[in-house]
Amino acid sequence: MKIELRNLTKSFNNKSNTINNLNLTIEDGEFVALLGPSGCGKSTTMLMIAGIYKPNSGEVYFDGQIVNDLEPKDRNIGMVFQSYALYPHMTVLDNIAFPLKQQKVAKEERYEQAKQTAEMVQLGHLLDRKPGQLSGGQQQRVALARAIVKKPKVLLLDEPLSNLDARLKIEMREEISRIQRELGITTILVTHDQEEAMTMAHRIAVMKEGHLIQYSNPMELYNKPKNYFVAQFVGTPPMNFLRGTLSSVDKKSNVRINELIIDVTDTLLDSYAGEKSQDVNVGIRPHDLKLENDGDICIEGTVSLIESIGHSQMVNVKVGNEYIRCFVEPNIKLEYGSAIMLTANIEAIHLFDAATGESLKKHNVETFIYN
Amino acid sequence: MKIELRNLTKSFNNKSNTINNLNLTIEDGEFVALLGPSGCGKSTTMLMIAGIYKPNSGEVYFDGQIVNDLEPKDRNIGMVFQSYALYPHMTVLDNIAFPLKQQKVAKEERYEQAKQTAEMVQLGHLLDRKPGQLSGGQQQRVALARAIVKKPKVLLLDEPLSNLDARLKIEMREEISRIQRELGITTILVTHDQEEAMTMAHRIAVMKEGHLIQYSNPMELYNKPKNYFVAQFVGTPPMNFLRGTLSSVDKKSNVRINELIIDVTDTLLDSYAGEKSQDVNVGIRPHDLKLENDGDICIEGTVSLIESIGHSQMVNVKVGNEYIRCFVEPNIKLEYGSAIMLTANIEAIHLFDAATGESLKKHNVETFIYN
Amino acid sequence: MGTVLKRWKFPAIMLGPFVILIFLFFFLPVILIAIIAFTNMDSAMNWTFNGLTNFHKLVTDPNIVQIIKNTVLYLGFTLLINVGFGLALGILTTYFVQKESVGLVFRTIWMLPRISPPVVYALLWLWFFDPSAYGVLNSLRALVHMSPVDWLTTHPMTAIILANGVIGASYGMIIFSSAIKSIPRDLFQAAMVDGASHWAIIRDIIVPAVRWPLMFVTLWQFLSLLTSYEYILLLTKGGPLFDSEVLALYSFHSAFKNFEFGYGAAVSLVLVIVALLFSFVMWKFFRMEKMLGSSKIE
Amino acid sequence: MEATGYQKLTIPTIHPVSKWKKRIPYLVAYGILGITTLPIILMYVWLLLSSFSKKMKFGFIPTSFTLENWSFLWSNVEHGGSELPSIWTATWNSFVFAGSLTILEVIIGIMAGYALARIEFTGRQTIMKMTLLLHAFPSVALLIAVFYILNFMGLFDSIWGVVLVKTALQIPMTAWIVKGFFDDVPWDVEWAGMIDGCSRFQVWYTIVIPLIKPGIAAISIFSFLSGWSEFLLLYTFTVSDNNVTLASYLQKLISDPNMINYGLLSAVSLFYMLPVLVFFIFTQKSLMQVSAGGGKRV
Amino acid sequence: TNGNESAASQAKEPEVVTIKAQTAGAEITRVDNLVAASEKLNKELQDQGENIEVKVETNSFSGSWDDYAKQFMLAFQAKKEPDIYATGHENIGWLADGHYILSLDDLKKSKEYKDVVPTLWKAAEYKNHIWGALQDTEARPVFYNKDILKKLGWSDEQINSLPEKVKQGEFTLEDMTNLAEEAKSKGAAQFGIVHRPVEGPDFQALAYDFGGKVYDASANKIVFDKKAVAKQLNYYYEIAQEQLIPDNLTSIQWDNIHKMVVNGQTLFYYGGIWNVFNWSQGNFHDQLGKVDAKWVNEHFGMMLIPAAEKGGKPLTLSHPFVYTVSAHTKHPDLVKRLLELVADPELQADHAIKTAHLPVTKSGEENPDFKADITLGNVAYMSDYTTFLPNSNGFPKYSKAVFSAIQAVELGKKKPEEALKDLEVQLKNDLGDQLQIIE
Ligand SMILES: Nc1ncnc2c1ncn2[C@@H]1O[C@H](COP(=O)(O)OP(=O)(O)OP(=O)(O)O)[C@@H](O)[C@H]1O
Ligand SMILES: Nc1ncnc2c1ncn2[C@@H]1O[C@H](COP(=O)(O)OP(=O)(O)OP(=O)(O)O)[C@@H](O)[C@H]1O
Ligand SMILES: [Mg+2]
Ligand SMILES: [Mg+2]
Repeated sequence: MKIELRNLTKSFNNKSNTINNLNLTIEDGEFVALLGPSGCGKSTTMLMIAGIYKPNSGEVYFDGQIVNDLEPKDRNIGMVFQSYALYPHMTVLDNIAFPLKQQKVAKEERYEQAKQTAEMVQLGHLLDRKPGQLSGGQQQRVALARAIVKKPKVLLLDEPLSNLDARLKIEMREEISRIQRELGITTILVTHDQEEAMTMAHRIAVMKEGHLIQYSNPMELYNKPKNYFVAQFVGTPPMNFLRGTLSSVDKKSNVRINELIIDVTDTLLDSYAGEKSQDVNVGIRPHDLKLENDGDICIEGTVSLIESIGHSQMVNVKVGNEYIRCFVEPNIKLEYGSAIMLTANIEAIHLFDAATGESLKKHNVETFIYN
Repeated sequence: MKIELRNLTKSFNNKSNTINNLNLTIEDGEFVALLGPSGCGKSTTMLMIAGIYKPNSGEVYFDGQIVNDLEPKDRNIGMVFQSYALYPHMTVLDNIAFPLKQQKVAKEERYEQAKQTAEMVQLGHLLDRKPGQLSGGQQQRVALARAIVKKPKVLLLDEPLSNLDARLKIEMREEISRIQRELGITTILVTHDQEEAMTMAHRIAVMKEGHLIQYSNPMELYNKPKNYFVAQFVGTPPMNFLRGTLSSVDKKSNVRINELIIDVTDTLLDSYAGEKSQDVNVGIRPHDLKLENDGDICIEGTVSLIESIGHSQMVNVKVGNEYIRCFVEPNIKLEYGSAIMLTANIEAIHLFDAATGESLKKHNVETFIYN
Repeated sequence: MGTVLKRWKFPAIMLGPFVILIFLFFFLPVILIAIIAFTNMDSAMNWTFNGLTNFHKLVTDPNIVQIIKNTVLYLGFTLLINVGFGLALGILTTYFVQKESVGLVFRTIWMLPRISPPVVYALLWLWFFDPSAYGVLNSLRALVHMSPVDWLTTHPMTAIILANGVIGASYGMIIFSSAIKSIPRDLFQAAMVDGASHWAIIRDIIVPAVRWPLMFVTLWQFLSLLTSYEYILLLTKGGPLFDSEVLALYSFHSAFKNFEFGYGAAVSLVLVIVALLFSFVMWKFFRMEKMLGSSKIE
Repeated sequence: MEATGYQKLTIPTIHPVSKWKKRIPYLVAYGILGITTLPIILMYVWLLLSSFSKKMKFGFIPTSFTLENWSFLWSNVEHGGSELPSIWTATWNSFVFAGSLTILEVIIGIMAGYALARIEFTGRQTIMKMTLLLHAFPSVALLIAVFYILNFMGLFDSIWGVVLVKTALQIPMTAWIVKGFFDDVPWDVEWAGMIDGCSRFQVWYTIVIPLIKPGIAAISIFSFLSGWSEFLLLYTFTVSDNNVTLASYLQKLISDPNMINYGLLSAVSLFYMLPVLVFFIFTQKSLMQVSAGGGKRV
Repeated sequence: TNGNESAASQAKEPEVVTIKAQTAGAEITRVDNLVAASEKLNKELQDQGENIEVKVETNSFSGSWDDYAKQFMLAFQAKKEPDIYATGHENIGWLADGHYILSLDDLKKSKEYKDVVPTLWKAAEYKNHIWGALQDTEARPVFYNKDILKKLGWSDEQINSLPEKVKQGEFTLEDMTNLAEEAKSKGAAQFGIVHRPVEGPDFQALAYDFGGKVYDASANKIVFDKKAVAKQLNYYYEIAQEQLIPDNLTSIQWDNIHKMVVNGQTLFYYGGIWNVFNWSQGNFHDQLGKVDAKWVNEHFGMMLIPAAEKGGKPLTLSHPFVYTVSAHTKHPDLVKRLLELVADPELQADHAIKTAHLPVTKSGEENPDFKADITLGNVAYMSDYTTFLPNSNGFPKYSKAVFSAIQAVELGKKKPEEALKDLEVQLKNDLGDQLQIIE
């Protein structure tokens, strides 16, 4: 099912719009992740696609057909609610079998399928429990099983794995991906786990305050954030930013960060026609920083915080008055307050207009073709 | 407040124990994370510490005093419930101010503090809303604010950040850590985000089916898992395992994995007195595998799956009939099906008895001293 | 057109039977009564309009002051017992008594008055207040060597208020305990962790959660009491003299003892106007329109 | 410690509390319940005793045991010179009346209550206000007017006419109570139901209704009770003698104040109360087990 | 041939005419007698060659008289009322005014009703028409306790002649009060006098006794005879002040009244002969439980209400029951014939004996079975001293208001003068121009 949102607007009160003129197209069988800060309107968008909320204006199309007035039950959707929304009076098995019951699947068959799905989410031993007797993660898995059991045309997953432990999460991810692929279900996933979004989704839509900010495939989003907001939002740990000034001397542009001057023409900018110097945010991802001194750019700083996360150390480095984060191999011993030299490849640098937030970096015009 | 759990047992029905003879000591001002698979009894443990569930047997001590019969209200606890449990008829502000009201803080003062805390969780603009009008993440932040507003002696956080976006999560983490540190609040955190547990907690308790499996500081847990369960549970992505056989020839022990023979005496094992050969699981963390061929151990395989996660590529490699995962720099081009050679340091290898799951690796006897 | 039909279909089906029933057997009769109030309909059941005669008669009635005084007393105190004690019972039997079966026993006992036939219930109270030394109250007095008192003659209003209060309290009890049962458990847990004492849980969790039934019971019982007279009729018949006659009983006496249907209707109409005023005040006071939240399915 | 914005903590000390101190609120609660409940228990014990004894010493202590008062159970007893109808016929009739009333009222009530709680349409408030205000009319005052309506519809002297009238008189209450319970049902389960393939109507009856079981317990006990004890309407709007109910059976026992047999009256009253008691306990037991809990509520 | 056939089938199956008859209370002989009468009627019809069979459907209402009246009103509007409606005579007023019933003037002339105790017709008359077929009447005597009088030293002879002395006007109301006082002061009885605790006709008997008038039939107005009512109130005030009656008499339950009387706690009791029947049904006596008529006769005497002044006329009040005929009835002629047949002396006597009432015709009183009844035989003469309540629809309001006034003076809440003044205001208010005041 191809889903199109056109000029969708939704407001809960008359003061402001929660969803603001949203346009989004999801191809048939595509897996899209919705990313955005808490409260930006992801759940609301999902609920509009599901048909629970009616948009104040704009249209929702399924396969080119306008469905604004189609009842949720006729949309053939499976959904995991952020709040699970399990039926408290039904057992786990009945909860999972419920969508099938609505499709008038024969009783035996229905329970058979529900049991299989329950096994899939590793709940086979809890079929007779009521939701109130389950742990948080178990409840969430019931919600997941209920969403997929009827093999819907559209799957809406609102943080379906947030309460699962790391191992289970990976297993569930794989299950979801498998079903999605096998059945070609058009899927929308809201998640705060960026790795999840990156690995599972074909495309990622980044939202902010009800607007769509960027919509592209994971790598493009990661490597070519459209603006400052996307850059700082995508990637864990987030991109480091240093304030700098972009200016042009003899047709050669450079960025000055404190004493550091980085030559940016050709490599980064298409051309910089600016006459006056301009404030910019210079972004470098922590993973792009290396503890060497032979890269394109060398940044000097002092170690201010070291955190061990097992496979490496996360180090906060003070550069001028700003802080940046980088990763260091676990076997390297660092001391608080000691000077440190970090290098990065020039390609790893991102430039954003400090005033508008727009990216200034040259991007090859690549269009993502989904297959 | 020092918290001790002694021989704690809890069961919801007469069939099996949800919590089974649990012993756990949390020092005053310590920050402990509870880790474990979904449904292992983390929330139940928390609720027993809070005094909501009464243990079937065993005692809870606060500062050496038995508190089994102390009412929750007298325990001076702040708690984020996994289900949030916000008061639906109160506004955000009233929800947050509620614990202060119970302490008979004057009205003005109470709202003043509640507002500050709301600001801290970035909800300053939503004070007049009812929980039903908030997004999932906003609700969770209200729950968090409510838990910390009264500056309790004990803070119980049951997945307090699961529904927050990456950026906010980091900020909230920092806030929690700061408050915890400043006020010396004894804190227990349940989380499924291992990075969260690793960076925030002084010690981590790993649970499984109501038992405490390992309780040590994060790095020890990561580097010296006590048994197979902890090893495979801790670390994202999880540790790779290959099946092997441990045997002893001429007082020299070695592990054989397919054709690969790894010499393990001295370096890994204290001494191996086994006469007969023994099945073992050999574990190597994905981050410990390098795409070179000059390490202590070389493993050959074929590339079976490549996933891009931004700052690197996650590669599944088929070794014999098993799969292992490793990370590769994003700029290296790999092809599906091509042969690949991975190396690892001998120190990075973990050995577990295939039958009992116990770790066979020699661990320097280090005791963690909390400061 | 189509969308209008679609929008109204569901509410129309759901509310249809309700509205039709009420319209036919409640609304229309009320209109008829309002008309009858301006007639001198009597046993011959003729509709002869007589203007404001009935109302004139009412205001010049020599007993009306006493009746109104009784009505106010009766209403105020009985309502207090009904709602206050009903809520207390609801909380006691569901929140404090944690064993469901024990709570049920208490609730069942409190239901007894309500499920007794009114005559029998009245009989029990008559026995309680019996003027002879064998009455319950009097035998208690006898224990401390006090002479028996004819309670129903000396304190008719107290007796009526008590008897009605006990019945009404069970009404509140059932509704409140059901509502309390519907509160999710984790709210209590959260409140306990937040340091709430029992009193605070009652005030801040239970009462707000049952505010709709609370408000409803208050308003409904107020109106019920205003228009009820059954137990008064059985206990004291409004007597001695007019000492316990209330407006509703007076309306009943006029209509069905004297067969002055017109006058009876006029008395009820006055009752209704009083009720209207009070309900309006309470509607505002409880801020009821706020409780009609908007739909979250669109 | 003394850092930013946080005032210094007063460190609470934990006292080793005795279990008793913790139990004080519960003891007080039980105390209040016990003391207030005692008079009621006494009253009904008296009723029970007087049904089984020939005479009461001091009107209180039974002197001789007899089953005579209960003989109406196996034979048609004579009272005041004429034979009373069979108690079982009366019981059956009461059961049919109360049963159909309960079913009708609960169904229409929860339909309307849902509409009032959960569906947005213009006139919602007006309906709520109207139904409340109608209650301000004393129902006796309406008898005459209702009679005209029933007569017009040809439903006078029909038991179904009375069922409709009774339903109409009570349905506002039911709808109001039930609305409160619907209000507390989380929206998200309703959403989930719709997505899982239910129409709004199906969601209502498969998902929402089971969640307000305590509310249904409350209203069904009240409607059953009121149907069971209904007397006035049946008495006023039916003339044929073939509809004897328990209430009218009881009326036969007390209609002549010169000839009340108190022993028989007690026995019949107890018999009369029994089915409601059973119904009450049954509904409480089966419907008060709430299944709320689990998940986060929206 | 067709006509013949149908005639033949008609001959086989007569046309059934159903007549519905209703009464209230336990005295179901009132309607059962109609069934018996219908058998006679059917025989008569057969003899006359009419192919009609009358069937009487009976029903007995249980509930208050007010409800009984209300039900008839409603049923009449819905055309579901009974053809024959048996009720107290005082209802004739509103029934006739509301055009509910047919006038039955012919009945007075019929042979069955020829020998009706003459004063009784007054009870069925309203606006110069007869509206009801008299069904029964009763006596409301004053019961006196023989045992107590014995304790006071009366001889059997004296005791048994008391009714006669009353009849002659020798024993006055004042004497009765004094005797009651004596019994009480000497401790022979706990109370001197007991009267009914609730509103009822008895109280008006006292007004009549004091020479008062309650109703002006020609003007169809309720009369407020202030002088008589003042005396009436005074009487109750005095017996209360002197504590001859129990405290709070008007709030005592009926069964306790019966217990007081049967157990000999009071010397006098303003009762009704049907009480004898009541006492045989309920366990009122402390030791004996139910007591039969014979026992009652041994322990109680019955007398008229003594005259207010020496030589004056004693009286009683009765409350005849009548059959009224619905204005909607489809068979007025058959109904009337039925009503004639039901006046059969035997049927009357049967009813009278079973329910402790009096027949309305002389031939009924002459019935040997009736005469043989120890209680009834003794009081049959009272019909000649009887008075009635008015048939006006304003009367219930009057009665209620007077009862309230009596209650007020008995409780000592008001002095008789005050009560009288308030009563006047109340009556004016309640009755308006239906009221006529005699100073
Ligand atoms: N009320 C209950 N009745 C019966 N079993 C229960 C009840 N509550 C929890 N359980 C069971 O107890 C076990 C532990 O539950 P608990 O909520 O402590 O798990 P958890 O570790 O918090 O899991 P999660 O990470 O999924 O939240 C689970 O298997 C759960 O099904
Ligand atoms: N019923 C409501 N009334 C008013 N405002 C609402 C309502 N529901 C949601 N909102 C607001 O709309 C905004 C978007 O909410 P939504 O639930 O879509 O956020 P979200 O993107 O899902 O956030 P999260 O990641 O925290 O779940 C939020 O600011 C929220 O406060
Ligand atoms: Mg959301
Ligand atoms: Mg949990």
